[in-house]
Formats: sequence, structure tokens, C-alpha cells
Amino acid sequence: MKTYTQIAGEIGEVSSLPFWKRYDVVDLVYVGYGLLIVTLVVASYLLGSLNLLPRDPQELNLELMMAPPGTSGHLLGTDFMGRDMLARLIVGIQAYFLPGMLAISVALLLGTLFGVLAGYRGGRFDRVITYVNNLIDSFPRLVLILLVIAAFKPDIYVIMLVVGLTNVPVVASLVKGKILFLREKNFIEADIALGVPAGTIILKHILWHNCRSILIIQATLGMAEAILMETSLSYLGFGVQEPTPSWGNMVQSGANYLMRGSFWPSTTPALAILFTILGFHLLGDGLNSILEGRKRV
Amino acid sequence: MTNEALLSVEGLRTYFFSRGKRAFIRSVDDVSLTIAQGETLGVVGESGSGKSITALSVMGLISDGPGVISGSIKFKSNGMERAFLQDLDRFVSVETTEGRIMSVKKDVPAWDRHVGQLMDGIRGRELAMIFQNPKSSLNPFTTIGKQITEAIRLHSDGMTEQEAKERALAWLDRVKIDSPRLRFDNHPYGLSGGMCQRVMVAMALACEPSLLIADEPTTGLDATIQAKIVDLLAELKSELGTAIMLISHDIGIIARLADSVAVMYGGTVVESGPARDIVTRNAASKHPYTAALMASIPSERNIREKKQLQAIEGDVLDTINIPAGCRFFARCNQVTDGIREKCERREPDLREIAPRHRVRCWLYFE
Amino acid sequence: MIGLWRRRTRNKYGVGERPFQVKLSAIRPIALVLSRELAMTVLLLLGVSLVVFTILYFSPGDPFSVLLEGQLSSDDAQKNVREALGVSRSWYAQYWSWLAGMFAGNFGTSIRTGMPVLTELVRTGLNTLVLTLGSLLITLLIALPIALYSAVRGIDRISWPLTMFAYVISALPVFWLGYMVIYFFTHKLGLFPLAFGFASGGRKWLYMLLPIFVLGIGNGTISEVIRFLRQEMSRVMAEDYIRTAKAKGASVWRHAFKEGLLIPVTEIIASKIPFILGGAVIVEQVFNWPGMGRMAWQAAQDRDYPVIMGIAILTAVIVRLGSLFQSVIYVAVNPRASKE
Amino acid sequence: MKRILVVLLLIVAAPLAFASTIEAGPRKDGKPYGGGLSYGEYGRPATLDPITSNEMISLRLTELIFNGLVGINEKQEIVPELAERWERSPDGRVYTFHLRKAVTWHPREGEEPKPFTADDVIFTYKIMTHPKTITPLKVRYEFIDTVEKLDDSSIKFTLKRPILNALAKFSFKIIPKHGPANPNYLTRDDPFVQNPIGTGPYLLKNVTAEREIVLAANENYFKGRPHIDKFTAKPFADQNIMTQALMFNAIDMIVLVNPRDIPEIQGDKRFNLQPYNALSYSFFGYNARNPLLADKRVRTAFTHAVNRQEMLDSFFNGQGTIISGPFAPGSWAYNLDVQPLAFDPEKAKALLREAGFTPGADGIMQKDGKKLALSLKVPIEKESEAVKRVVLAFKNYLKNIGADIRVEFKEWQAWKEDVFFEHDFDIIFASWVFDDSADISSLFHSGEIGPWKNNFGGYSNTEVDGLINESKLTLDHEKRRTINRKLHAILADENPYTFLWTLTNYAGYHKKVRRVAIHPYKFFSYADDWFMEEKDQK
Repeated sequence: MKTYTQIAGEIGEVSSLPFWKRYDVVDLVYVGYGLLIVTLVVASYLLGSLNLLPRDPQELNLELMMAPPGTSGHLLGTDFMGRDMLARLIVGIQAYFLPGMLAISVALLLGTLFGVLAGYRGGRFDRVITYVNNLIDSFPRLVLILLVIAAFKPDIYVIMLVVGLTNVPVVASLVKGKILFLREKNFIEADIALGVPAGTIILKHILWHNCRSILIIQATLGMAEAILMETSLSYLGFGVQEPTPSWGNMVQSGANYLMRGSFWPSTTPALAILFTILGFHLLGDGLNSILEGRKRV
Repeated sequence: MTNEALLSVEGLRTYFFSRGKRAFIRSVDDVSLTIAQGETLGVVGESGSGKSITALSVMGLISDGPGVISGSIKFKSNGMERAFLQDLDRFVSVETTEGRIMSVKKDVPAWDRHVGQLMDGIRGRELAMIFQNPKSSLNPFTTIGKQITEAIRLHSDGMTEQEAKERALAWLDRVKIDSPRLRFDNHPYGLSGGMCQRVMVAMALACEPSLLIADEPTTGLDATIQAKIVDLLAELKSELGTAIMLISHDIGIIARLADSVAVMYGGTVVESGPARDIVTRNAASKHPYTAALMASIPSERNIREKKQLQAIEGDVLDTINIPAGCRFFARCNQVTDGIREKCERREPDLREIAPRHRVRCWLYFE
Repeated sequence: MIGLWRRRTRNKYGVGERPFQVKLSAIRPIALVLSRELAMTVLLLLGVSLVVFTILYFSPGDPFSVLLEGQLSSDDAQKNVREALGVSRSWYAQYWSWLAGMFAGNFGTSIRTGMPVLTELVRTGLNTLVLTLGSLLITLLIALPIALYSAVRGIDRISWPLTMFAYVISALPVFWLGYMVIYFFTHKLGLFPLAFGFASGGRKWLYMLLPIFVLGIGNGTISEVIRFLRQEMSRVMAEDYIRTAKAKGASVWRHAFKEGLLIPVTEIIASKIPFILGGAVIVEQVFNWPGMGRMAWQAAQDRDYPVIMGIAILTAVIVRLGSLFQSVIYVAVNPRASKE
Repeated sequence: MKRILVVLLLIVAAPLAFASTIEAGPRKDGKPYGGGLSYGEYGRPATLDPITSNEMISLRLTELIFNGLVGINEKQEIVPELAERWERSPDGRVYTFHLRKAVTWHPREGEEPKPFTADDVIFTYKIMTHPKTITPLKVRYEFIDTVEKLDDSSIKFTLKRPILNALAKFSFKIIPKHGPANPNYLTRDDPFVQNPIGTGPYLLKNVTAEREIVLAANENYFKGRPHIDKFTAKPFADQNIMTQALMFNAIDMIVLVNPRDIPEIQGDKRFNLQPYNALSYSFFGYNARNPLLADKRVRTAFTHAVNRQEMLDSFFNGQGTIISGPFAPGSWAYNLDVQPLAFDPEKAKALLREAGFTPGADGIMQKDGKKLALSLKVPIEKESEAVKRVVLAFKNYLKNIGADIRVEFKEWQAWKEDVFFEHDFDIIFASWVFDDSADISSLFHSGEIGPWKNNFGGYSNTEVDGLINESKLTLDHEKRRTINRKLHAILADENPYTFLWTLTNYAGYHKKVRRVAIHPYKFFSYADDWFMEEKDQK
């Protein structure tokens, strides 16, 4: 067999690849799967809001409660009120779609703001923000949420707002860390010296060039967390409330019958959660290694 | 100066596979060098000419990523002889379809293990290296003292902690670090770049290796410090008789320290020979590229002759698709019509035109 | 829960220079950090207590109505309660009296049970600590090997399935996971005793395994830890000083250990504690674990403010301890950090 | 913890039985002694004393630890307990109790058992009525005027006015003079509330680290040592797990089986399911302040629209009785002649039309441009899909007759504030638990309208008020019965609530426990008779 050097010697012509072939297959698969999930989510959101559903998710059927998948036209069976699981799964995503966005955007916006203030301005800002972050960090989160819920009402938006807020410190310190790093490499000073307007430095050079991957990952993780948090709350009875379906309260109400052997009513939504969250996590991973250009062999 | 070759590099090729371009970047392409005991070889060339990669290849530090090496590197020193590149090919396989490289599979862990075995007892003991930007090359989490002591103890068996420490201190003193005992417990961040480089030197020489590879030891330091480091190297060289492979783009430094010189361009050696024949002031250096380099350094002579400094026109060579002919052809300003044909078509080989003085240029071959 | 990178705000390389530094430089910085952390902690505790108290006060429901459950309720009955217990109506007065008590080291007594909050907290807190640290250990035990392996070898046929498995597990709702585990291990296989304390002596630890395990792998912890460790490790592996280590023939691991392993792990421990405490609320209910989480939940529903405040304070303290531990380690291995 | 509205008054009982004399020492029924019984509880009791405690959990435990002057037997008759005899003055204002002698309190560590005397009774009364003591009992004893100690073993109560079944009210538990640290009043931080001492069949042994409450048999219980050696109450936070615990012998008894678990336990040979009907019922309550609901026809229409039988069958396996009026069917006041309104959507629609509603374009009924859209507020209860089911079904039924119900779940405290204080709701779903099913005055009397009062719906009807007052004044049991029957009829027709059902409560327990008799809500009243055969005693 020839050695690669011989081969390399023979090969004169060089061809450039289309971009999708430049990256590691694994990453592309991850991102692909992630995007698939995202599209599914969006699709079912649209289906739900346009009301193009196999059945009415609110239609009760007291004769056919906790039916296993496939029973009389219920593709995924029925829940504890004989409502169609499939329809409710599809509508269920609405519980997370916009609220999740809210949580994420709150976390990202405030987070970046704080982060930039702390890292870029530093000094007093930094101290105040670190304090606020630590403050948020040191709360028993679930208890906090319960009290907030009590004060207002068990509304998914309220919950997600809190979730978003509690994630601000993470993003903030990430961005701050990045900025400190850039500072010590004197990139920022260089920009300032070159008279680049602060806005450009922060928005373009710092956030766009150096923080986008962080932010994207945080976004994907944020969505995943939003879903899990709602599920946990549902278990305690404070998640999205009936009759509005959410994957969380579906798992919860189904789980009451798990020990009694009716396996599906809780498993189906649980799997939905699993695949979705997995999707977001992998999307994050893939995008990360693509944006950071991490090489694998 | 004995003529016995300490390190001899034959036809060294270090390629990196570019996934995007689906081709090899031929950073080092057919390089041959020899360093004799106690000799100082200066490797000069503009950045991107493959100097550092050559050095790293010799150290066996081209492991992670798609880097692959071939050729032969032989190292012979007090009795032991090693061939660093022995059957590394085993760990690499290349897929090609119609003249294109589809992918390069490299079993990194196995490769590393193998290199580890090959270099066992050599790295740090017989072969030491100092790098550019010394600050980040020192482990920021341990005191410099510990780092030096570690190096010493690794390679001198049966030495007690205390002896090692004493020796480390001695070395710190020797590389002219003031109040070594205080410094000993410093972490690198407490030190200036210059000091860090001194520490690196101390660490490298602590086990009296037979060859020291200094990769751009002065870049990134300010001028005065540069001078100091160079002095230090010169001094140590004469004291220890350690062979040095000095890599720099700064001809001044090379001229100052090197016994012999190799000029690299586009991943290969274009001229090599005794320093006096090549980089000394009134040496008539042969290869057009070398000439250009010489012309580009500020010296009274240059200033006197042509009022202003010359820069070399044209860009650094693209090491992916290397032209069939002479690599310097595109930028060469001495091509005569007689040889233009050859220059463009066929790459010249490295020929001896005077004792121990080789040039890779059609101008001198007939 | 996304919060792993959070504590990574200090940078590794020195800013400025310090020509002369005295010997045994490790001690002073640590002292410095300790004092800083302490000051911060005090401030935080004040902040936390104030915020929690305010929220509590403005959330509907009177903490004392729990005393009146099951009686013909009437407005003046509620007033009487406060008179009887000598509690003022104004919230700042209430807060102040509570705070004064705190300074005297007195957490007060629970409104519902009348028991001293502190002793109750210590009792349940210990159980929760066992649960939390145990699960943290599980997480690390599973995540570390996978992370290190894939950091060194990249994605291959061994590391990929493992990673995927970890991701899948940690994408499951923790309480559902708990139910499943109970369903299969106890209900179907009858392997584990069912409720805390029912297992006599020897088998108790066996029971404790389940919740610790579930909390350890549930709720997205592992995937995150793996991701974090892997990134850190491979980042460090690419550092210049690792190359130096190779060049001098020293063991790469010894040099990569501190920054690539020690620090990230401490960071995980520090930053995961608050999150896992949250998860404990769920797991403790599913597995009938007599811990602080259940207590917190009950108290929150009763608006039993002395208890909630106590828990908030304790949580805050634990979180601070976590981050203290982390920064001490960080500074111990890297004194320069103390200068920022 | 189960979330229920409780109106705890005192148990009512049939006319008195004769005092039977019982002496201490081992029982004569020759049943074996020994064995331990552990039962699952919904959470932990707040306190263990009879004065400050106000939850079912504590109520059950105090029943084992303490005694009253009189007790109630399984036939709902009043029987002597701490008092062995009593006289009632002709005008019914003075009651004299002759206390049982040689009754001793549970001994504290290293103490001699102290004798029970009249002072303890007086002490209990004083504590109970002291303004600084917070207890549900206080309001129930305002009818007592003075208490007087005649001698160590006899005591005289003078009432402000004669009342019906006064004797029954003397079953309140007696606590020892030397019990509480504070001799004047009892608060929850008094050590006594956590480790009480009583005269009852079981004494508090210890509370484990897991907050399990362990009771041990009282060797010298005056009715004779109880059979079972040990009672353990184990707190659970998750009902599914509690049932599993029963299934896997981690516990021997569940005091109240969740309806959804009934089939599972029924199917298992090892267990008994014992029904006991609590004096309680569930209902949809309407807010009469809302003009739409002020109209009786609308409320009646709603009641007609709801198919109670279907719900009972499909959600509770039919375990319960549909009711027509404001009394629990277990009670003597319940009027069996009044039939529950039939499920009849057509009639319902007709009634709505009669009330001036017309179907709108969207199928929702409207009256002069006003939609028949109402909010239904429900307290959040962990894993309470039974509640969810009923509520959702209700919404569905009303949709069919063109009423649009917006279900709104609220956290318990918030819900209570909305309903009882702000009165900000249209409909609620809740349950009342009584012990005196005859006294509904606080629910429907217009005098009870106001913040934190039980007539949350603001229902007022002069006739009802009249009847309630009348029944309060009368001293004749029969007369009162007829009044209550009339009351029942009227409210059944007025529909201030849509009365749903009384669910049959089920205690599930391992067959090894024998001769189990259960008190409707105090539960353990007869536990001293329970026993286990030697072979079952582990």
C-alpha cells in the first residue's frame, strides 16, 4: 500500500467542499436531529393553534378512560378522562412554545446585559451584579416558584418568567467570563485604541463573534429546562392546569395509574419530553462544536 | 566541533489534512537537516515556512489533529540511537477516489503511544525544547521551582528532592534570575515574559540535554530582553557545548549564534551550509530567497548600498497546491530567460555547490 | 440548571505583575478569599431573607390561618390569633422581630407544629444532605469516566453510546423516573424495601440507593456535567503548557489534573448544589424521604414563615459553602485568582 | 394532606344508654394480646394534643391517647368513659358528672402515674376557654356557664341555656393538670403538644427520626389493656406510594383509601376494605351575588344538567350515595322523601329558556346580550385527579346545555381567600365534613354572610333563616327532626348548591387485624378492641 505522502505527492488538483461536508458527521447528525425536533415542535404548535387535530383534545369519553394505544381510533390511547392522547400531545407543546421562548429570552437578554455591564464596565457594576446573581442562586427555587404561583396564579408564563430569571446569572457570568478573557488578550483594548465605537465592539466583536455559541447553547438548554421544570411542578400539582394539556400534567396524571399497570398514559408524554429535550441538547452540542470549529478525527 | 551527526533528518514530510479542502497542507515537505554534536544549527525563514513544524516533528509533538509525518529522523547520542518515525505509517490510512483524498483515518491514541515509546528517555533527557510565548508555556498552576525540579527528577534517577531543588536553584541562578530562592516559589504569573523564558531555558537545560531546540525563543519579548536572552543562549552554548537547533525569522540572531544555517521556504530547505557562507555580512549568499532575506535586514551595508530596505515582493507560498516548479519562482527576481523554462517546470534539488554548502536553485546547476 | 460555566469567571493568566512575592504565598490569598466570601455571605443572607419574607407577605393566605383550620372561621378570629400570639400586623415589624431573633441565633418556632425550626432543620437537613451529596457522587461517578474518555479519544464507538445513554436518562422527568424505578425494582422485582426507615438496619442503605440514584441521574444533570467536563478537559489539553510537559517527558495528566479536572469538578459541586436541592423536593416526596424538601413544600403551603425563612437561610448557607469550597480550592491551586 | 373544608362541631348521638361498669385489668374477652399495627397517614400531624390540634391526622391520634368524660359506642350511643355516672337537672341546665376512680395518667419518664381527678377536668375547661389558647373547641363551649368541683371525683357544669344533646358535647378530651408547661393556656410551642400524656388506651412512646409516631399499649388502661401492643403512624407524601407500601407490607392499614386504588386492594385476598360513611358531602356551590346565579331556575337547571350517577360510577366505582339536600345521608336529619333531581338536559335547557336565556350563535346561552359564562374555582390538590375529573365532567355537562364554564385552579390559601374573603368566584367545587350533620346553620343562614364566614355563597332566604333559628331553639329531638326535613326539602328545591354525593370512605387493612370497628371520622375510637391472632403477630 502506498503511504499518504506518496498519495499526496501524486495529487495535484484540489477541490473545495460544500460547507455541510466540512463538518464532522456526528455534529451534523446532532444538528439535523435537533432541527427535526424543532420543526416538529413548530409544526405541532401550528397544528395546535390552527386546530388541525385528529380529534378534539377536550372531548371527554367516560366509557373509554386510560385506554391503551390503538383503541378505537385513538392512536396513542386516551387519558384519565378518555381524551385523545395524540391530540393532547400535539396541543401540549403550546404550553412550552411561547412560555419557553419567554424564559429563554428573559435569561438571554438580562443575562447578556448584566454580563456585558459586569465585564465591560466592571467595577461597581460588577460587584452589584455578582451580588444579584448570587442572590438568585441561593434561593430554594421550587419553593420560590410556589410562592409566586400563590401570589398570582398557576400560569405557565409566570412560572417560565421565574425560570428565566433564575437562569440570568448563568448567562451573565458566561458572557462576563468571555469578556474578561478577551480583555486579558487585549482585543477589546485594541478595538478601543482603533477608535471602534463601543456599540460595535460590544454587539459585533464581543457578542456576535465570541458569545454566539454560548448564547445558542444556553437557549437550547433553557428550552429543555423549561420543559423539565414544568413537569416537576405538575407533579406537585402546580404546573399547567386542566383542562389545558401540557406534557407535564399528562405525565403526572398518567403516573397515578402506573403502579396499576396502565403503562402508556404516562409513558407517551414522557417519551415526547425525552425526545424533545434530547433534540435540544444535541442541537446545542452540534452547533457548539461547529461554531467553535472543534476538530475530531 | 565533531562531525558525528547528532540528529539527522531525511526527507521529513509533515502534512495536515484539511477536511474542507480535501487535501493535504504540506507544511513540511521533504526537509533534510543534520546537526553535529555541539553544533548550532540556525533555521531561518519567514513565518509559515515550516520551521516550527519541523521542530515539533522532531520532538514528536505532532500528535493531535490530522497531522501525519513521514521520512526519517535519526537521533544518536551517547551510545543510544533512535529512529523517531519508525513505522508511524501503521496508524494512518488514506482513502482516495479518482485522485482525491476522501478522508484520512488516524488512530490518535495508538499513534501517541507509539511516539511515546519512540521518544522514551529522549524527550527532556537528550532532547529539550523551548517555545515562543513562554508565559503560557509554563504551567500556571505550579511554582516554577516545582516545574524545574520535576524536569530534573524525571531524568536523573535516584536524585533526592533536596538535591534536585539545589540543582534547580543553581540553574535559576545560572540563567541570571535574581534572588532565585524567592523566585523558586513563584507562580509563572508573577514573572515577566523575559523571566519566564529564562525559566524555560533553565528547565530545558537542567538535565544537560545533548540537543536543545529553541523555537523562536525571542519572539514576543521586547528588544532589550531579546538581546539578553540571546546573550544567555550564546553563553550557555559555549559553556555546555550543547547542540542547539535555533529557529528564528530573525537573521540577526541566527547570524549571532549559528555555526551552520538552513534557510527554509515553503516547507522545504532552499539553502543550507556553514553560517559564514550564508548569513555573515559579506558572504555571497547563493539562493535568491536568502539574498532577499539578507537584503531585508537593516545593516549599514544595506543602508549604504540601496538607500532603503527591500521587502520581498509577493506572498508566502500556498502550501496546499505547490507548483510543479521551483517554489520561489513566483517571487524570484533573478530568473534568467535561460532557465525560466526549468524554474517553472521542474523543482530543483538540493545540490552541494561548495563543501557542505547546498543550494536548491537552477541558477547554479549546469 | 444550565449553570455549570457560571463560576468560571476568573481568568487563568495573571493581570499586571508582582515583582516580589513572599514565600508560602498560598496562605494569604486563601485568607483573603475567605474574608471576601464571608462578607458576601452575610450580605446575601440579609438579601435572601428580605426577599423571601416580602414574597411570603404578599402571597395570599395568612400564616396563622393554619391554626384556625377546621373551626368556624371568622375575621375577628384571625385577628384574635395575632393578638393571642402577640404578633404585630405590620410586616416590617414582623420581619424585624424575626431578624432580631436570627442575630440571637434563634430561628423561631414553626407556626404549624410549634417545634423549634433549627432542630427540625438540622434533622431533615442532614437527610437531604445525604441525598444531595450522594446523588452528586453518583453523577460524577457516571459522568467523569465518560467525559474524560471522550475528551481524550473524541467520539468513538465506546464513548458515543455511553454519552447518548447519559443524555437520554437525564432527559427524563425525575418523578416519572422515580415511579418507574419503584415500579420495576419494588413492584415487579421486589428488590428494594419501599419506604424510608421501614427497612430494618441492614437493608436501609439499600433503600437509600434508589432515590440517590434517581436524583443523581435525573433532571438533565448528567448530560450537562459530561458536556462541561469534556469541554474543559479538551480545552486544557490544547494549552501550551501541556505541550511543554510533553516536551520534557512529564506525564500530561499530572499537569492537566488541576485545571482540567480538579477545578471543573469543584465548580460542578458548587454550582449543582442549589439545583439538586430543588430536585430533592420532588424525589423526597416520591420516595417518602424525610428531608428538607418535603418540609419546605409543606411550609410553603402553610405560609409557615419561620420555617420557610429558616430553609431559605440554610439553603443559602449551603450554596455559599459550596462556592466557598470551590473558590478556596481554586485559589489554593492558583493563588493569582485572589488578586481579581 | 387532604384538603377539605371542616365544620367540626361535636358529635351528636342517640339518647343515652345505661352506665355499664368496667374495671381496669386485662380484658375478659380472651382475645390474644400483642402484635403491632402500622398505618399510613397523609403527612405528619402538627400537634398531638386534643386542644390545639385541628386536623384529621391529629384527631385520629388523640382518639387513641385521650378520653372524654363520655364516649360514643358503635351504635352511636353515649357511654360512660372518664365519668362513670351523671345526673341532669330537670331544667337541663346543670350536669353533674361522677368521675371514675383509680384512673391514672400515662406516666412520664421516671414518674409515678398520677391519678386522674376533677381538677384535671376543670383545668382542661379553663385552658380551652382561655383567650390565648387557639382552639376550634372554644366556640363550641360558649354554652357552658360555670364549672364547679364538688370533690375529687365529681364535678358540676352549669349551662347558660339548656341545649339539645348537651351530654354528647361532654365527650371532649381531658388533658392532665400536670401536662402543659404553662398552667394558664396552651400554645403550639408548649412541649406538651408534641409529647402529650393522656388516659387513653395508648401512650406516646416516641417519634422516630422519620417522624413516625409510635404508640404503645397502656398497661393499666381503665377499660383494660388494649390487645394490640403497638400503633405506628407513618407519614406519606405520595398516595400512590402509600398504597404500594400497603401492598408490600410496609404498612398494615390505610385509614382512607384513594378511590382509584380501591379495585387494586379489593382484588387482593390479603386485605379487607372496610367502608365507613363519613358525615361529609361534595357539592358545587354557587355565588348568589352573581345576578345570573341569583336566579333559582338557573341553579336548578345546572343541577338537572349534571349526571351525578355517571360521575359516581366512572370516577368512584359507584362507591357513594347521591344526595338531594344539605345533610349527610348518614345523619338522622336527612330527608329520604326528597329525591335527587333527575339528570335531564332538556329540562335544564327549558328552565334556562324560562329564565330568559336564548342560545347564542356560538351555542352559549345568552340573556339580554350577557353570555352565560361563569368561572369555576377549584383548590389545587396534589395528585387529585378525582377532583379534576369531576370538575371537567361538570364543565362538559354544562357545555351541553349552553353554559360556558371556565375552570380555574388556585393554590389552597389563595382559593380560600377568594371564596371566603373576596367572594370573587361564580362556582366552587368543595366538600363539607361535619360531625354534627344536623347543624347547617353556619352554611345557609343569612347571618353567616360575611368575610371568613361559611355562607360564602351569600345565599339568603328568610324562610330558611326562620327554620334554622327555630331548630336551634327547640329542645325536642323529634320536633327538630321535622324542621330539618322541611329545611332539607326547601334547600333541595332552591339549589344554593348542586349537592353531589357522600362518598363511602374505605379503610384498607391487612386481614391479620381482627374485629376492626371504625368511627366515622375519629376513626380509632374502638381500636382498643382490635386484636391479632398469635400467628399473625410476627
